[in-house]
Amino acid sequence: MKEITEILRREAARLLKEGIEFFIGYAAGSIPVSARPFFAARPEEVDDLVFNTFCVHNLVKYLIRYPNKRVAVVVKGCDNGAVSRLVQERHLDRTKITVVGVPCGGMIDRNRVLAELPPAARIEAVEDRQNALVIRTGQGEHVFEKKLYVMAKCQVCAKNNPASVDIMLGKEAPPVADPERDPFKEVKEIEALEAAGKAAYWERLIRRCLRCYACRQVCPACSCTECSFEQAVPGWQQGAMWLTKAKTLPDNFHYHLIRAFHVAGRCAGCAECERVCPVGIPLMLLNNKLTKDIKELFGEAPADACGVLCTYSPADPDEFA
Amino acid sequence: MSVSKSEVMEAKEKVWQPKIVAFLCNWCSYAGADLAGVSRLKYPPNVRIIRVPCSSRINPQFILRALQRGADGVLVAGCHPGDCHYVSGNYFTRRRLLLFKRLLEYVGYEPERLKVRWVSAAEGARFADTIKEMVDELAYLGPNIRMREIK
Amino acid sequence: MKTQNPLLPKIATVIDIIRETGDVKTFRVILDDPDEMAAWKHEPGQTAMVSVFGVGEAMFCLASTPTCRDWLEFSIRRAGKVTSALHQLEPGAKIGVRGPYGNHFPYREMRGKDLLVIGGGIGLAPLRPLVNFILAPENRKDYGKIEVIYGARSYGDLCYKEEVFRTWPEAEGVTVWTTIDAPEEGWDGHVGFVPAYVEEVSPSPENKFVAICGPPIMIKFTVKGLSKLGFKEEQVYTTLEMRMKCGIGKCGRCNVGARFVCRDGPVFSLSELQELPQEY
Amino acid sequence: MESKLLKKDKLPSFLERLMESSLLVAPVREDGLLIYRPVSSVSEIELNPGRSVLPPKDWFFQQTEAICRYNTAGGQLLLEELVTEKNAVLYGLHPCDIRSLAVLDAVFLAEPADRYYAARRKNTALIGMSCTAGRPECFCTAFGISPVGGEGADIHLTDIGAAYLVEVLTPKGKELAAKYQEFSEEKVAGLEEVKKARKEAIAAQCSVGVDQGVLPAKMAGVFDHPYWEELSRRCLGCGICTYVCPTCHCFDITDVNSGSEGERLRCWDSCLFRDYTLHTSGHNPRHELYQRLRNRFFHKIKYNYDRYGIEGCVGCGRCVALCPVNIDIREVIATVRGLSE
Amino acid sequence: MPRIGVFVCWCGSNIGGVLDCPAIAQEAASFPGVVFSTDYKYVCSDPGQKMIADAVIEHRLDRIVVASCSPRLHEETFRQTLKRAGLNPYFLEMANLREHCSWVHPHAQEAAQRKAIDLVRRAAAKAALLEPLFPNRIPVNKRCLVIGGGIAGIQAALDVADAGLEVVLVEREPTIGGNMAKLDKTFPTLDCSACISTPKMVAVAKHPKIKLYTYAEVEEVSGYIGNFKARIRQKARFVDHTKCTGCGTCWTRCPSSVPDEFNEGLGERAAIYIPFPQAVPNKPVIDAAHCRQFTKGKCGACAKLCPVGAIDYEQKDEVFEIEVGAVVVATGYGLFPWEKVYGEYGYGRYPDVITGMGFERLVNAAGPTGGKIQRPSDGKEPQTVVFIQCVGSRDEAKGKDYCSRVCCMYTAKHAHQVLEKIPDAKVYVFYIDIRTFGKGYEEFYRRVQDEGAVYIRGRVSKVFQEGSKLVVKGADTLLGEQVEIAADMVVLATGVVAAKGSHDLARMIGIPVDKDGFFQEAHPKLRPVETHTGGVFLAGTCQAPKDIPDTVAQASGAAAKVCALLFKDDLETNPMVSRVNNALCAGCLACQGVCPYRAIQPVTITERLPGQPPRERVVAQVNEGLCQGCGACTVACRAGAIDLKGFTNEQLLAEVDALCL
Repeated sequence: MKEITEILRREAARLLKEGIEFFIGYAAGSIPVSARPFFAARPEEVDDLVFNTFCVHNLVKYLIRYPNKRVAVVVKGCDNGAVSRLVQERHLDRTKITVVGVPCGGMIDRNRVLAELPPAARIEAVEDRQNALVIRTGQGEHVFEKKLYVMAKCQVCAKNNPASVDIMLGKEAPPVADPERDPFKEVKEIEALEAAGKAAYWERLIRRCLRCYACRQVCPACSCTECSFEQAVPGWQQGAMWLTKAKTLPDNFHYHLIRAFHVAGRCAGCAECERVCPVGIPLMLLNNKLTKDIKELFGEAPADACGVLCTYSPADPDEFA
Repeated sequence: MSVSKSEVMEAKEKVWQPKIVAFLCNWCSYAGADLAGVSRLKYPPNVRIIRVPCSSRINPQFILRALQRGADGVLVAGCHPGDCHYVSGNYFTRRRLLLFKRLLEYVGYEPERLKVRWVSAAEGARFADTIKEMVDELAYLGPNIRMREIK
Repeated sequence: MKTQNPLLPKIATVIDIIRETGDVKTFRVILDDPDEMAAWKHEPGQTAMVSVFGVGEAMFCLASTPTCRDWLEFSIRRAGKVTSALHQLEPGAKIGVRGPYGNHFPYREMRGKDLLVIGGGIGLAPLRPLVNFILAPENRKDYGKIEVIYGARSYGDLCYKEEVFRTWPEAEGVTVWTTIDAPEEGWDGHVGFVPAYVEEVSPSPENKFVAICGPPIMIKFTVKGLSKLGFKEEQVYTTLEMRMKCGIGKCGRCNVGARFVCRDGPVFSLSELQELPQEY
Repeated sequence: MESKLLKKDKLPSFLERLMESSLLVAPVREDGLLIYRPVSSVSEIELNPGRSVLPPKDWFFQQTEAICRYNTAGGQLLLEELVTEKNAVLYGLHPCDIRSLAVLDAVFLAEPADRYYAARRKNTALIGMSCTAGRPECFCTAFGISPVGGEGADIHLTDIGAAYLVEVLTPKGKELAAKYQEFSEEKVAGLEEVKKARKEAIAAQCSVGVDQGVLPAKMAGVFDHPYWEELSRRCLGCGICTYVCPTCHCFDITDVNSGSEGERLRCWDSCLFRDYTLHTSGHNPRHELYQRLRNRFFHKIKYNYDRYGIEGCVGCGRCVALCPVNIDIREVIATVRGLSE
Repeated sequence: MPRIGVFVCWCGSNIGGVLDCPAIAQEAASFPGVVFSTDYKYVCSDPGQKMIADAVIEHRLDRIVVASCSPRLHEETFRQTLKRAGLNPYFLEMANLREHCSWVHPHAQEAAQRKAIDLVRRAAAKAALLEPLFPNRIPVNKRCLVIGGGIAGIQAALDVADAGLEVVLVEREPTIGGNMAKLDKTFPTLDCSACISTPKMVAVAKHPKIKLYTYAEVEEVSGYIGNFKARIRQKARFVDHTKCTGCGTCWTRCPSSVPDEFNEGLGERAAIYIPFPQAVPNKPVIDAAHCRQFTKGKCGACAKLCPVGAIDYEQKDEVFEIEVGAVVVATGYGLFPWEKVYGEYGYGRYPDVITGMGFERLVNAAGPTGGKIQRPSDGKEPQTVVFIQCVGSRDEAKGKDYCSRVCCMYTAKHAHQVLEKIPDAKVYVFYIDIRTFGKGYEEFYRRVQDEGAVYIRGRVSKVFQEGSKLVVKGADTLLGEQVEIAADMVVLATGVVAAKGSHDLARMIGIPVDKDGFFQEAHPKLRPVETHTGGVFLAGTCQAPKDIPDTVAQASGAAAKVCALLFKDDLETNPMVSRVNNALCAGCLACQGVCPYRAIQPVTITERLPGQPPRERVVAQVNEGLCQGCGACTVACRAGAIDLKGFTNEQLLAEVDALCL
């Protein structure tokens, strides 16, 4: 990690000298076991850049804000899919952006680590050793074996070294995924439930949604200029038309089902939606369900098609005959 | 409150009857439903038809809205694949609804709540049978209460 | 006697609709409950929330003079969802009204002084009650002369023609200048933009208050002109518009700095505005 | 003020007693999330709660509340006011959340008072609870809040080991206490020391220094500083910080129809959403994200103080803990101090 | 609110006999926006329509709901009523109380009554949101493109041109005439194919209204009905036809010889050639693939010999664009490639197993043998000829399950020709069924049997060489016995398949093909010459196998359709098309991908938000001429930036809500 950070700063400084607008990377967070997105605009700012096992954020979404600027962005393997998607959907001019790839050994699931610290323990230091994360609190040292505490997405990650980037930093990271683990395990568990059981499961979770729209704001596939659920277009009542600001069970469901459906076949699996949710709704269980079904039903979408729902094959399965 | 509202209310309280909202494409299925009428085929009066130019016009949000606002079941019907009046519309419908139906079932809707059928302009009987079939299934399932605010 | 609920509108009836311009109608409204109607009091410049149930609620300035106790008037330009719905109404329609809200023109401080009223298009609406309030027999003696400079895109876009062209000019101590942006058939009056016209008329700043309202761009340039003419910021009052939901300083969205336009506004003097961030 | 003792094992029976006469709203853990909601049995309750994910404000200022029901059939208009009046006891509020109610009171009880908030406030008794430890994100002391102070609660509990110190602070508190006889009146020596010690322990964690009343003045000077734009670059523009904030009170009002009937709803809104200040004309006074973000911090730290004489932040640290991109109001405060120097 | 009027029709007892129409009308009066409602015996009758018109005036109605029969029946009627009443015709919404209610629920009157009320509520809810729609008028380019110069293309071109319209005829081969030009005689009348087709070919060449491009291909078709653009590639002939006199010196003296595709490879031609003596144009092209000048870089014989110096080895392909108002696709057919799949017939290894088309050339006086029937192997006259039908037709095993329609008859004709030209020859025909659907066909078939042709019902299981003979093994399913025939020649009735390249052409023009690769007509019964793409018509075997008279008939039908279209000065477009809200459009063009009519294209706009600097960005734009109003794009658009006029999201949601009360 150390050396990656070093190379990262060097590259960032170089690119900034070459005149890019921003170098979008990570800096240390202000709370324990965290990092934060960081926009380096001047060479002298690059010393704040870091890369470590807390850099969970997918920075690609930020690029949409600078359609015509030369910007560099740090991507992990799981963030990378978003780049091609956004280029494909004409939100990005690939020639203007510099994609800086970092090898990823898996990102720590902050919540799970903190949850296992003794209640009210005061964190004094956090140390990142090769395979372990060591947290010293008033009650002593707590050692977390990384591969047990990486985020769920990392445990099934097949692409922890981003492909087709402009600059690749450091040496390839070994695969983090546990080959035994079925990426759709949880989805299948829910599929196995009775209808009533499924409903009970989801209603409890979805009722909790605050409609803060963090999942949408962070999602690189949510690239509409105006979300259909909240269109701030004068005289245009579309947003209010589909659903209201009211936090009701039907509207919450409407929001989440359609959000998932809108990113169907476009979700790159960065799982940011799930990470940012303040009330812990497992949104990837919706996204993965669609990903799984698309695989089973249609296979891969042709590269030219704007997503799997913008194309078809006469040979698609026909359950409706 | 308007007269019919209360009538419908009473009716609901007396004997619950499944309500089906059907989206039919103008060229095949709506014509098929017309043919069922012209042929005087009897089927249960539980279905309410909304006409769309092509099944590919049916936004999954319409279906969800119907299920959340009071429909016990939703029927989507269009031309048979390959016969779409608009060349390829129903192929897209098929993709979208294959996925969306699975999604609905995943969050707890019974499979019978959403039915998709290809009904050609010549298949008046198929339309009538589809409605009969749905009404039986839904009657067995009982009222749809999923994802509604239980006041 | 149940506790007041400020968010619960009073049921009202539209008794008359006057078409002012192509996209402006004046709605004459009475509250259905006679006691509430009798109890209703507002001051020149104040606003109220008008509801079309099923569509929504929006804030409008009261265009009727406080001295009229028989009805309320709102002049409304068709723009968004609520206003469009209002424009579809017909006399007899039921709507909701709550208010009055906000502050008002400092008519007490204005006593004994002259008044310069500058309006553009629908911008005359909040100024109209001020003028009519002063012209009311019981108040007229307390004030000096009134100058009105009023303009719009075309003759068709001038509101309150009856007052602008007859009642006010005929009233004693009142001078009205009107102008339209571009020349047109049958208009022999002045042609040109309001700011320019103000400088042309060049009213004296002596012992005078100014109330100005209209499109932001018009206000911007008129204010420049006024300072040229020697007007001080504290002499000049205008009204702000913000998106509002509650009207009682709770929903948050209409804040400019620490001020809520719905409560502390809509009327501000230029000197007050100087203190506020340019977020309006 | 009278103070009593409540043996820890007696707490459940005390709460049960309260539930006999009124609805009990208490901290409950759902999938690891601590939230406040009405409970049907004491067993559901987290008796010694930490900081909840969502503040208890939702009980007084519901995220979605029906203002009235209307019916416009046949060109008529029928309105029906919808206000809920029911007695409740809110258990387990920490000092920061208790203070947040004072902030909300300033807004909602100011004339003309908000009917819905007022009704719930009037009918709800508050049982506060001193903090036993601070969280990494806590900084209530920055606003002069004592982590063991009960000011604002009707009854306030402080864990002193085997028992709770019970401070009965208001007449409403007296009523509640009266319902329950098992309080022991014995005096325990050195209670004040215990509290003081704990207060200092927690205060020590609160990295943000105390300079009440000074900050608002300092804010004034930094409005136009580029800092806000820089800060906003990583902001997602989501509503988390506003929705988990115990003092945010913005709302929207919308009509929801079904045929000729419908309900007028009041729903939480967020000043970070783009349509929040959008005019019908298309003009948006705070079109840029940095304007909206700046407005929020100014509201918390300055505007609210200017208007009501009380800061809009209580240092609960929820936004710090939950912001997905780690925008930290403590840093903002520190930076403002720096910039204004 | 708009002012809605509701008119409930009894349709005599059709509706009134089951539903209580006055009650429905009374009920409707309470729906939002409804200011007037009534019932009437026959709303579609003149007095009924007058009642609507009067009500519009009397009650200042601006939206009309007619609750009667299916809109598919009377929507247009009532739109006209509204027009006459001074309303926008699209301010109409119908509730289908007859086909969808009274006729199907006579047994459940109470429930049917409730349903009817719901249906009217739905209609009123949509009516309240109806917007005025205005059809556009687009000009029509009065020129027609005919693709394919076979008999279908020729007939269509001549009919359209004779009607006084300009025609551009494009043919891929060096000559027009197509397959018909290869045929010797035509069944059942036995008149010579060339004799009846060549005059038409010449007529085309001479017609002042027809511009003929042979040896040319259509590379792209864009635009829409009335306004197509077509890009055409004129392949290099290396012969300047303006100079060439067609004297023939060159092709008689050309040193290289090539199997002659016009003669089905049974003969040879030179590298510079005309396909056949009556070719139109009657001037040669150089087949660069086989010309020594091109392959070896030296020769130049033709250039040296040409008296007018018309040879131009430097000639390049020319590409140019034309604008037309209508397109007739007449690209004809191909023959089933039997060699690939019919192992039992020897995969084409035996020279004396030929196809029906080959036989046509053999018996043709202009053919390689000057009309004598000789076996390709040794030139001997065959004494025993076996015909095998349904080779690549009605044979699922070989992937073709349809009937090619013409094989039975041309085989009968061939049998007749053998018996006629070779005294006491033996002719056997293996068949599955004999289909003689046409005028005089059955008689001809009987005649051939009387002439001695032996018809054996059954498939041939194997053909193999034995000495100079071809042994044909098969079954006679009528006698239920194996048959084995030692034949001198075997003729396969190969089936008719879609012409090569027709898939690409379909994609290029934007018309669908059926499962067999033939172009899909708009309706199998009632719109057999139209396609789903307005302004594009089909003629001949490119739509399905058919014989000459059917082909010519369809060609004239297509021509009539073209005339009906091009005689209009402009067209009214369907106003129920998609529209884009630029403010919402993110420019991802998901919509473009689902549009079957290529009606959506990206455009760059300059966006001006109040108080913001103008900014350029790409959004989707709908071509109203191309858009057919299916609405597929509205669902593809996640932002809801595309909406369909007449079926807007808002309207459809209102309908859902109205039904779910």
